[in-house]
Formats: sequence, C-alpha cells, structure tokens
Amino acid sequence: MNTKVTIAGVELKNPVMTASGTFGSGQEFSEMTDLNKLGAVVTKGVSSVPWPGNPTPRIAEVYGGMLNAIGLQNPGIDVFIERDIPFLQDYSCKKIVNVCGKTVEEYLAVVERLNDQPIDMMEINVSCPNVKEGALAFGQDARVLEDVTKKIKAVAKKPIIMKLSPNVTNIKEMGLAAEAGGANAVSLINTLMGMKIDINRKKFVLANKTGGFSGPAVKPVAVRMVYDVAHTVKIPVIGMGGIATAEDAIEFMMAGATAISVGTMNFVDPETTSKIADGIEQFMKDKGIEDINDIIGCVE
Amino acid sequence: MNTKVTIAGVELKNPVMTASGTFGSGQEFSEMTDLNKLGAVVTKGVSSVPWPGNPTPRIAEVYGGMLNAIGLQNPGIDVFIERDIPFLQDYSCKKIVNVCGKTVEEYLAVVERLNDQPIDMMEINVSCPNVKEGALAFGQDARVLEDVTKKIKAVAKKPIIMKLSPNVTNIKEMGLAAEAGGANAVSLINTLMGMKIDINRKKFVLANKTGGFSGPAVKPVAVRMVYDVAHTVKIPVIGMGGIATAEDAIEFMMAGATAISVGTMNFVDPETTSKIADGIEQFMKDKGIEDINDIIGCVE
Amino acid sequence: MSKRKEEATVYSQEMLTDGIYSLWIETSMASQAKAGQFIGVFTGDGTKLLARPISICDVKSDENLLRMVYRVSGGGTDLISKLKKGDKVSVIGVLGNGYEKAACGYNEESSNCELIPLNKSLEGKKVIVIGGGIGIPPMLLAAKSLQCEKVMVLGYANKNTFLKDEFDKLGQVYISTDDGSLGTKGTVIDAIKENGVSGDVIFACGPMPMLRGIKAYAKEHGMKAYISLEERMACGVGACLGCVTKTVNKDHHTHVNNTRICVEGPVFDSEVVDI
Amino acid sequence: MSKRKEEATVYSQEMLTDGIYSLWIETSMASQAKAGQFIGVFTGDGTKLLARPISICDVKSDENLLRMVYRVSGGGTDLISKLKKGDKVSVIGVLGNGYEKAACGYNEESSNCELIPLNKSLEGKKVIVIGGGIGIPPMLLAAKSLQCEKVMVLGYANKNTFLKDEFDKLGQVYISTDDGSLGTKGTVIDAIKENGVSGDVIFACGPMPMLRGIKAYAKEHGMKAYISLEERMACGVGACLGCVTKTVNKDHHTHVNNTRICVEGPVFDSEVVDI
Ligand SMILES: Cc1cc2nc3c(=O)[nH]c(=O)nc-3n(C[C@H](O)[C@H](O)[C@H](O)COP(=O)(O)OP(=O)(O)OC[C@H]3O[C@@H](n4cnc5c(N)ncnc54)[C@H](O)[C@@H]3O)c2cc1C
Ligand SMILES: Cc1cc2nc3c(=O)[nH]c(=O)nc-3n(C[C@H](O)[C@H](O)[C@H](O)COP(=O)(O)OP(=O)(O)OC[C@H]3O[C@@H](n4cnc5c(N)ncnc54)[C@H](O)[C@@H]3O)c2cc1C
Ligand SMILES: Cc1cc2nc3c(=O)[nH]c(=O)nc-3n(C[C@H](O)[C@H](O)[C@H](O)COP(=O)(O)O)c2cc1C
Ligand SMILES: Cc1cc2nc3c(=O)[nH]c(=O)nc-3n(C[C@H](O)[C@H](O)[C@H](O)COP(=O)(O)O)c2cc1C
Ligand code: FES
Ligand code: FES
Repeated sequence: MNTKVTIAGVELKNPVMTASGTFGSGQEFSEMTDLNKLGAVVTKGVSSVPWPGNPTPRIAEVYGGMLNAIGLQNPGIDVFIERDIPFLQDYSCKKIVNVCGKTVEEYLAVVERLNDQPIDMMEINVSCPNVKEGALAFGQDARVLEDVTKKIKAVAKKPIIMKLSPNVTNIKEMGLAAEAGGANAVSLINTLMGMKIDINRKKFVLANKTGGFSGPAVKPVAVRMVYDVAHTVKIPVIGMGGIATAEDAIEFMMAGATAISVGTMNFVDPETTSKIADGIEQFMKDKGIEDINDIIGCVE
Repeated sequence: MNTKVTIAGVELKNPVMTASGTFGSGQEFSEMTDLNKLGAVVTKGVSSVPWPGNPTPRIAEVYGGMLNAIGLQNPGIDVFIERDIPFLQDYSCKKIVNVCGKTVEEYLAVVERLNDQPIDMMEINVSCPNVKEGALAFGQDARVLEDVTKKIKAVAKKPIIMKLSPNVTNIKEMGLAAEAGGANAVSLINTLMGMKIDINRKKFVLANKTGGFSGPAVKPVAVRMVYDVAHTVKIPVIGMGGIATAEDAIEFMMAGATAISVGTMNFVDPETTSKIADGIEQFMKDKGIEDINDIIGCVE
Repeated sequence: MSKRKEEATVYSQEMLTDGIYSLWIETSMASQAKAGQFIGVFTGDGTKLLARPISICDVKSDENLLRMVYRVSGGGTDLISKLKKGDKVSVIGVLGNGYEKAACGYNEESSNCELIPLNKSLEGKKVIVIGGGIGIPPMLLAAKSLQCEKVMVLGYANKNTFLKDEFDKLGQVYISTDDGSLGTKGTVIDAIKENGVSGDVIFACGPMPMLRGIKAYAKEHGMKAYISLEERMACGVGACLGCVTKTVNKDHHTHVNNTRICVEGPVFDSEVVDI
Repeated sequence: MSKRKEEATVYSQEMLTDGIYSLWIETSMASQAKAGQFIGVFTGDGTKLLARPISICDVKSDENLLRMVYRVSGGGTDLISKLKKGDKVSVIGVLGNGYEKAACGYNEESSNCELIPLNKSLEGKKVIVIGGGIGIPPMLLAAKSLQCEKVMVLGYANKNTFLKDEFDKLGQVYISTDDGSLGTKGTVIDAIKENGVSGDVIFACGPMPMLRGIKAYAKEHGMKAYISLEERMACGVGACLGCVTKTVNKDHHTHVNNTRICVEGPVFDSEVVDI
C-alpha cells in the first residue's frame, strides 16, 4: 500500500501536514504527538524581523470553530534559523516554513535567508486577515498575487507554495494567478474573516475586532474552494480548513488535494494528525485502495 | 419599552424576520409558530414563470449547518399572487416578497407585478449560489449590482432591499453599490458556497455539486460582513446568517443590523423566531434598555 | 392534526438485529399518527442540526406510545441509538400524508377530494403489503391498520430478519433475501412470483430499485400501488423544497412536476411520480 | 512531566455556593500537578471545541485525584458543571509553570536556572497567600504546598464564601468582601492593611485590578510577588501564541515583550510582566 504523495518533487511519507500557526515550530507539540508520523510540519509564519502581533484578547471561540487575531507574532528569521529549524532536524517529516511579510521586500528577505537552510519547501502567507499591511492585500488581488509570486520565485531556491485566502470572489482566478507566477503548489484555505461581539459588554471579543475563522465549521467552504482550484490549476493543491478526522482528510483529497493540513483541531486533540494518518490507511485497506494517489480528485 | 424598528418607512413591530426560502410563503410554518409575533415574513424567492429548481439531492447536512441547492424552485409570480399573498393578509406582520430572476428583464417583470400587491417591501435576490445564470453573477460585481439596482428602482413602487452575497472579496463595495443604485436597504448574508463529498460513494452529496452553506456555523462571517456594511452605508442593514438565539440576534443588531432574519434554524425549531422576539425583550428588560434602536450598531 | 415540535420521553430502546434498533417514545403525537407517516427526530447534537426523518412503525394511542424501527446509518442515527429509557428526545411531527390519504387521492392543500377512511375505500379488496430492508418498519403499522384481506411480502438482505414475528401474527408472510438464506432468493417481486401472490392494491416501502420494480409490476398487472419515497429533508413541513420527487403531471404546489415528499408524500400513487 | 490529553473519570462534583462548583477527577496527571498549574477541560460538545483552562485547586496524588473549583461563567463551564460521578471528561495537562518554577525563575525553554524546590527557596521566609474571587481555588494547593510560615488573605464578593473552611485549617486567614458583609470591607489590600499583615513574598491569583494592586504593593514594600494571570487560550501548550501578556523585557520566545501565559506562566514574577 502506498501512502506517499509528491509535491514539487518533495516526497511526503503521507499526505498529512500541520497547518501553519497552529503547531508552533513543531516543538510545542512534540511531546504530545509523534512528528515522525507526519508527512510534513508547516511552521508558524516567520518574518524578517520579530513581530509582536496584536493586542489581546486574540482568541475567541465560536460555534464549531474559533477566531484568532494573533497577528503573526514571531521571533523573526534570525531566531527561527538558530532555534527552530535545528530542532526539526531530528525528525523524518518534511519541513515547510511559512513566510510572512508586510512588503514584497520583507518576503524576499526571509526567502533568501531560508534558501540555504535544511528545509524542504516554503509556504508564502499572502492571506492572513489579521495584519493591516501586506499579507491579505497580496492575496485578494490576482494581478498582485501573480506579481508577488514571480518575485519570490525569482529568488527562491526551494519549491514555493502560495497560501490562498478564501476571502475572495473568485478563488479559481487566485489559483491561476499563483500558477502563472510560477508557484510550485498552492495551499488553501487560510482563515475566513469573522467577528464576535460580547453582547453583555457591547464590545468586540477580539481586541483586533475581526479575526480569522477556522475549525470544523468552515469545512464546506474549504472543500468547495479546494475542488475549484484543483480542477483549474495543474500544480498540486494542499487542502485545509476544518479537518478533524480521516474522513475529512479523504474528502479534501477526493476534491483534489494532494496533501492536507490540520490546524485548529490540533488544539482540540494533539493527536489528530496521527489519528488521521492511521485512519487514511484504514480507509485504503477497507476499500482495497493500493495507492493513495488514486484518491486524489476522484470525486465524480 | 419600544421594540419597533423602521426600514424605508415601514415600521416593524419588532426586528425579527424570516429568511427567504426557509419559511415557504409563511403558510407552511403557520400552524407551528405565530406569524403575528414576527416583525416581517420574507417569502421564498419568486420569478416571472415557474422554476423547477435543481435535481435532488438538494440538501446536505454539515457540521453546525447545512448546504442547500434548491435552485429556487417556485410557482412563478401568477400563482404566488393568487395563492400566497392572500394567505398572508390575515396576519399583522409585514410582508416582504423575495424576487429572483435570470435576467434583468425577469426581475423587472416580477417587480412590476408586485407593485400593486398588498405587500410592504421587495427583497431582490442577486446572490443565490445555486442557479447558473443571473442571480449570483449580479451579486458578485459591484458595477453590475449598482446597475441592476438602478433598473429595479426605476420601476419599483415599494421599498427595495438588495440581498448581498457573502462570496465576494469586498462586501463594503457591494453595499455601497446597492446604495448608489438607490436601494432602500440591504440584507445579508445569503449563503456561502460550499461542497460536501460522500467519500464512500466518491460522489458529491448534492446533485448540483455545490450548495449554499447556512446555519450557526456561518455566523462569524455574517456578523463581520454586517458590521462592515453597516459601518459603510447609510441605508438600513438587515442581518442574517446562523441566527439561532436572541443573543445571536442582538449580536447582529449591535454590529449594525436594524432587523434580523432567521433561516436554517426554523427547520431545527419552528418557534425560533418567536423565542428570539421574546428573548430580545427580556434582554432589554434585564439591561434597562428602553428603545431597541439604542442597540443598533452600539458595539465599540 | 397540527404539526409541532415536542420533547418526547424514551420509553424503551432495544437492538433487534445488528445495527437495527426499535425505539418506543412517549409523545402526544402517538394518537394522531397514521401508517406511512413519519416524524423528524432531533439528535440533540449542535453539529447535527437537522431532524432525521423516521417512519412510524407502530403506535399504542391509549398509552401515547409511538414506535420507530431504524438502521444506524450515520452519525445521527448512531446518537439516537444511544438513547435510554427516560431520556428526552425532541421530535417534530406528525409529518407526511400516510397511506390513507394517499390511497384516496386526498391532498392537504388542494383538498380536491374528501378524506375517505382507508378501510372504507379498501372494502372487499386485497392488499399486498410490501417492505424492503429498512422500508419494512412502516409496513407494520400499515398492515395492522388494514382491516381488509392482506398478504405481506418482506425483503431482507439475509436471514437476520427483524420484525418478522410481528408480521407473522397479522397474516401470511412471504420472505425474499438477497443471499437466499431465507425464503425466495432475490427481490420481493421474485417472492411474489414464486409464491403466486396476488391482490388488488399494493402498499410498499423500500429502496428505490424495489419501488421502481413495484411500479412496473403494478402497471403490468393493472394494480394500484402506493409507494413511500425517501429524500434528504431540511424542514419536513413543505417550506424548504428540499425533498421533491418528480411527478408525471404538474404538481399542485409549484406547477413544475416536482412535488414535496414531506407534505404531498411520502406515500404516492406510483402512477403519479416519475421515479 | 510530559503533557498529554487524557480521558479522566469524574470522582465527585458538588456545588459549593451559588454557581461555584468543586470537581474531583481521577487522572494520572494528579501526581505531577503542582500549585499554580492548570489543566484544560474539554466540554465534549462539538460546538464548544476549545479546552477551558481551570487551575488545580487540590490533589490527592496517591489516589490519582485532582480537584478543580470553578465558576459557571458561560456555556462550557455550564456543561462541565453537569458532569456526574463516573462520567468521562477529557482533559489536557498538566499545563503552565506553577508557583514553584516561577518563584525560582526557572523557565522550561530557556532553562536559564535550575529548578529549586519551592520550600528550599522559601526556607525561613513568610509568604502572604492571596486569592481573589475565582482566583481563590489555586491558592488552596499553593497554601498546602508551602512548608514555611504563611498567612492567607482571601477576597470574596460577599459573605457567601467558598473553600474558607479549608484555608482555615492551614493557618491564619483574613477576609475581605466587596460589600463588607464579612471581614474587611474592600479589597485584599485593604484587609492586609487593616490587619497589619506582613511577609516576605506574595503568592497571588485573582482579577486583574487586584493583581495590579498587589504588584504596586509589592514594589512599594520591596517584596517579591508571584501572580497568576489569565488570558483566552486555544492550545494551552505554547503553539498558537494566543495567550500572551506583555513583559517589561524581551520575552525569550519571540523577543517582542510578549510572553505566553500558558507556558511561561500563568504564574509570573510581578516585576516581569507589564500589566
Ligand atoms: C420519509 C422517510 C422515512 C424514513 N423512515 C426510516 C425508518 O423508518 N427507518 C430508518 O432506518 N430510516 C428511515 N429513513 C431514512 C433515515 O431518515 C436516514 O437513515 C437517516 O436520516 C440517516 O441519518 P444519519 O444521521 O444516521 O446519517 P447521515 O448520513 O450522517 O445523515 C446526514 C444527513 O443526511 C440525511 N440522510 C441520510 N440518509 C438519508 C436517507 N436515506 N433518507 C433521508 N435522509 C437521509 C440525514 O437525515 C441527515 O440530514 C426514512 C427517510 C425518510 C425520508
Ligand atoms: C490559567 C487559567 C486558570 C483558570 N482557572 C480557573 C479556575 O480555577 N476556576 C475558574 O472558575 N475559572 C478559571 N479560569 C477561567 C476559566 O478558564 C473561564 O471561566 C472558562 O474558560 C469560561 O468558559 P465558559 O465556556 O464557561 O465561558 P464562555 O465565555 O462561553 O467561553 C468562551 C471561550 O472563552 C474562554 N474564556 C472565557 N472566559 C475566560 C477567562 N476568564 N479566562 C480564559 N478563558 C476564558 C473559554 O475558555 C472559551 O474558549 C482560569 C483561566 C486561566 C487562563
Ligand atoms: C491560531 C492560528 C494561527 C494561525 N497562524 C497562521 C500563520 O501564521 N500563517 C498562515 O499561513 N496561516 C495561519 N493560520 C491559518 C491555518 O494555517 C489554516 O489555514 C486555517 O486555520 C484553516 O485550517 P483549520 O480549520 O484546520 O484550522 C492560523 C490559524 C490559527 C487557528
Ligand atoms: C433551504 C434554503 C433556501 C433558501 N432560499 C433562498 C431564496 O429563495 N432566496 C434568498 O434570497 N435566499 C434564500 N436562502 C438564503 C437564506 O435566506 C439566508 O440568507 C441564509 O440561509 C443565511 O441565513 P441562516 O444561516 O439563518 O439560514 C435559502 C436558504 C436555505 C437554507
Ligand atoms: S423537507 Fe422541506 S419541503 Fe420537504
Ligand atoms: S494558548 Fe496557545 S500559546 Fe498559550
């Protein structure tokens, strides 16, 4: 039975990855789940300099999911290279570093620093709804997205995954733009923009007013977008948004995802990823599926 | 204590309405809940001729909500005027008729027929994700939306509510377009586009592949969009998307909605609307709020 | 006959055979329930909001008891199968037309005929009561309600039958099984043929291929067949238009040859629907 | 000391006073739990997915029992309050640093000092143990853990106290109430002043205004104060960066004066945090 999938020439032992920002640098969850069971770890977004993120509260629970407005707090690429990348070297999973920035130059600075690091791919976050400048703006305009992708590809020495925002009218257009810009893969969905109000205090629950909405509640939107993009572009698609079980993961793969990421559910059960990896194998056994690649995009 | 709100000169006894397509013409639920307790009934979308809708299955349940791909099955304006409008005359709630069409001409035909009917407002559905032509396309392009609104306003003799789609990059722009076109109010959100796959059969659960996603799961997206639009346009906003309780309703009103609609939750508890009407009054009592209008947009 | 949502109390629950459960609930709806009607059962889980349509399998009106027999086929029925005596369960009902209304052509909204009591309209006739798989449960109340001559044909997957004993008490029962481990190997139609079963009217519920077979069989034999259909439902009360089936003629609600199973059905004259 | 998610069993639950519950659970985490640490309690409801952080109020290590005392303040704690003996409840833990680690400046990740056993570092000192409102429960285990001299100051809303008897057994207890219905009318600081309470170190947990007052009081009196903070949490293990508090100096994780309450806290040297 083959559970391996390949993205941009990088072979993952299985299609199960962690979603950026929900798994720290891998270390935080490493005593609770076996990183060696993962296809890849995708790290928290890293920028050229340390970012303090947004004021608290940054977290709100909503029906079947959560809102976050972390605002990409991160120690910057220096500390990241010194501390977080070395930690991951002890594990057999692939390493994907998520990159954020406020300007194109900032993205490029991080990409250049990562070029010679022992990592496998870079995921470019142009879709975070929680920072004012850059980020989301890049991800909501197809021409800008294509342009940013081109510029990044011009300097990148590792495969580039462009992470798409679901907060757009036409997700196919965004997938095509990333592809046209030379992206090796796209991942989606990042969080939906959401809001919660505390009616007793007449106040926003999040200090940032709005936050990124994630968790099981968003899955139908994510599956639809993954299907749309996977049936439009030729590059591989990494699917995420509300994945909690092996069944969910398979649903995304049938919709066209080559690999899938688990985000919010890591918080609910740190072993979600490893249970999903096992569950996919079980499903293949039960259905007599020899090669996991036969599942990808098989919905009719 | 005042629970009355006014939209385009029409005074509603309270801000609680039904969402189009979830309450039939009012009749279907009339033996299960008291229509006289409602601010307004919004009927299922009606077109110039009968529409058969989409093939079945049209319904899928998802985590905290549902997908529908009814495709606007309706008997057309003739039967509607003959059968459904008369039925509602026995009730003291306001009557809002939801209008759909595949071309601008079709919208106009329905609006003209409704002009002299004993109804209070018309809601124009330019945001249904389940029909191929017209509908959603009108609601995803600001210039088209403004144009359609203008043409409808030119013939309409009742206040016009434009119903906005959440499947857009910039909801503020859409609100502004409706306002610029002369809309008397906007309502939002219509359903998000979603998909569900039956992994055991490798098939879409809905015959239509995609469906409109609604229910409690979508609330954070809806509250965010209602807030954005209400703080951008000057016309009243009618909020909906996942409302299940009086607390939810108040959250939308604090975000800026003048009235609110209940959709999916009518299916889960036919008395949701009347419980919400009571719950809002109780909240006002508990907090010593004299006028419900003081709640509208009060979040800080 | 008004519909409503109500909190019922579980009276008893038992597993009849692997994955098939029998659930008795205490509800005021019991006294109104007619054969072929159904109720919507809520799971109580906020992630599974819609009611599960389940047919009424039996009633004891004087004790306010209503019985459902159902298969665990997903998350919702799985939760329902965990209910224990004394637990509360929300239900909506009574939904649908039932065999009585269907058989006299009565239609709630168009009211274009008067409701003729079932046993009056069937006086002197013989009914073939057919159930297939999880379509068997509603046929129990149907068979019990019929005062005329009747014969029952039940199709199971294999010899792990359920409710068979109870049908046996009501008259002659013929069985078909997919694997031939009991009765006729094959379909209910095979069992009808093999046993030379005859009658004037068919009452049936079961999977779509079976119903199509019955529709064809009835046409061929010049019989009336009343068949119960299934579709995914949201409201159960005719408001959402989720649950339609195609009809041969214009339906009275939308005039587009698409009628609502939850209101105009689930039981239809097989000639009326285009399945 | 590894963290994990585990299915615990409810050993007992009782209401102490209006809306305040005491919950004992059986879990292998009990033997690791230290004063000032907390666990995440899952509601088991798919619409309320995140763990509720609740402090450890007491432990009986040899019986694998761990106690939480909490206030029903929303839907999650309401569900938790419905748990009965024998029910299963998922928990994640043990989370956070606790007073011991905080008091010796030990930090799990930077490990820039060795972990000195609490009672060694406090030998010969006197600790003022302060709890306010729903910040009182963790101070019970804190007070029990301290072998040195100690005095307790508890602030309640009114005379409907909870846990007071248990503190009374551990030494001198002073009370303040918002409405003056018991002890000093006012804050815990008022009670300290009124009763001339003195000490070398403060251990405290309570609402932010109280903690700010204690930080100022400690500074004024040249005392160390270890205070336990609260923030909304998603992961509880340092991965999401949801639960940060501002620090005076660069934090060791992100170097941006924002440290994680769930890992580097919840107990902090009051001089370290910028509250
Ligand atoms: C009028 C009517 C009467 C029925 N009577 C019975 C009965 O007596 N006994 C019995 O075992 N089953 C009966 N069914 C089928 C039963 O409704 C489904 O098996 C049940 O809804 C499945 O729910 P689930 O949560 O277990 O499955 P899931 O697949 O998890 O359900 C997901 C969604 O799909 C819907 N759904 C799934 N399968 C069906 C189906 N076959 N028909 C309609 N909706 C479906 C569910 O209601 C839910 O909304 C009846 C269906 C209808 C329409
Ligand atoms: C380290 C720590 C220790 C705590 N110890 C205790 C204790 O021993 N006893 C006690 O009664 N309470 C304690 N709390 C507060 C407790 O976590 C909240 O009261 C609880 O999470 C509220 O959940 P809810 O579902 O009832 O409220 P809801 O408002 O419905 O919760 C919605 C969301 O907000 C979060 N939330 C709400 N209030 C708080 C809060 N004050 N702090 C953190 N998250 C919150 C919830 O966890 C949930 O994610 C502690 C909090 C922290 C951070
Ligand atoms: C707390 C939190 C932090 C996140 N931080 C990042 C981030 O730094 N970079 C990024 O590209 N996505 C970030 N995301 C988005 C997730 O990677 C993922 O796209 C999204 O949460 C949807 O998946 P889920 O529903 O499984 O959580 C974050 C999500 C959460 C919940
Ligand atoms: C079954 C169903 C049918 C609907 N039909 C219509 C319609 O005909 N016209 C329309 O404008 N919106 C229609 N909607 C959208 C609802 O009016 C509402 O905008 C949406 O469901 C969000 O609200 P909710 O989450 O409370 O359901 C429909 C929704 C559902 C679930
Ligand atoms: S289920 Fe809504 S019309 Fe039948
Ligand atoms: S709760 Fe996630 S970092 Fe603290």
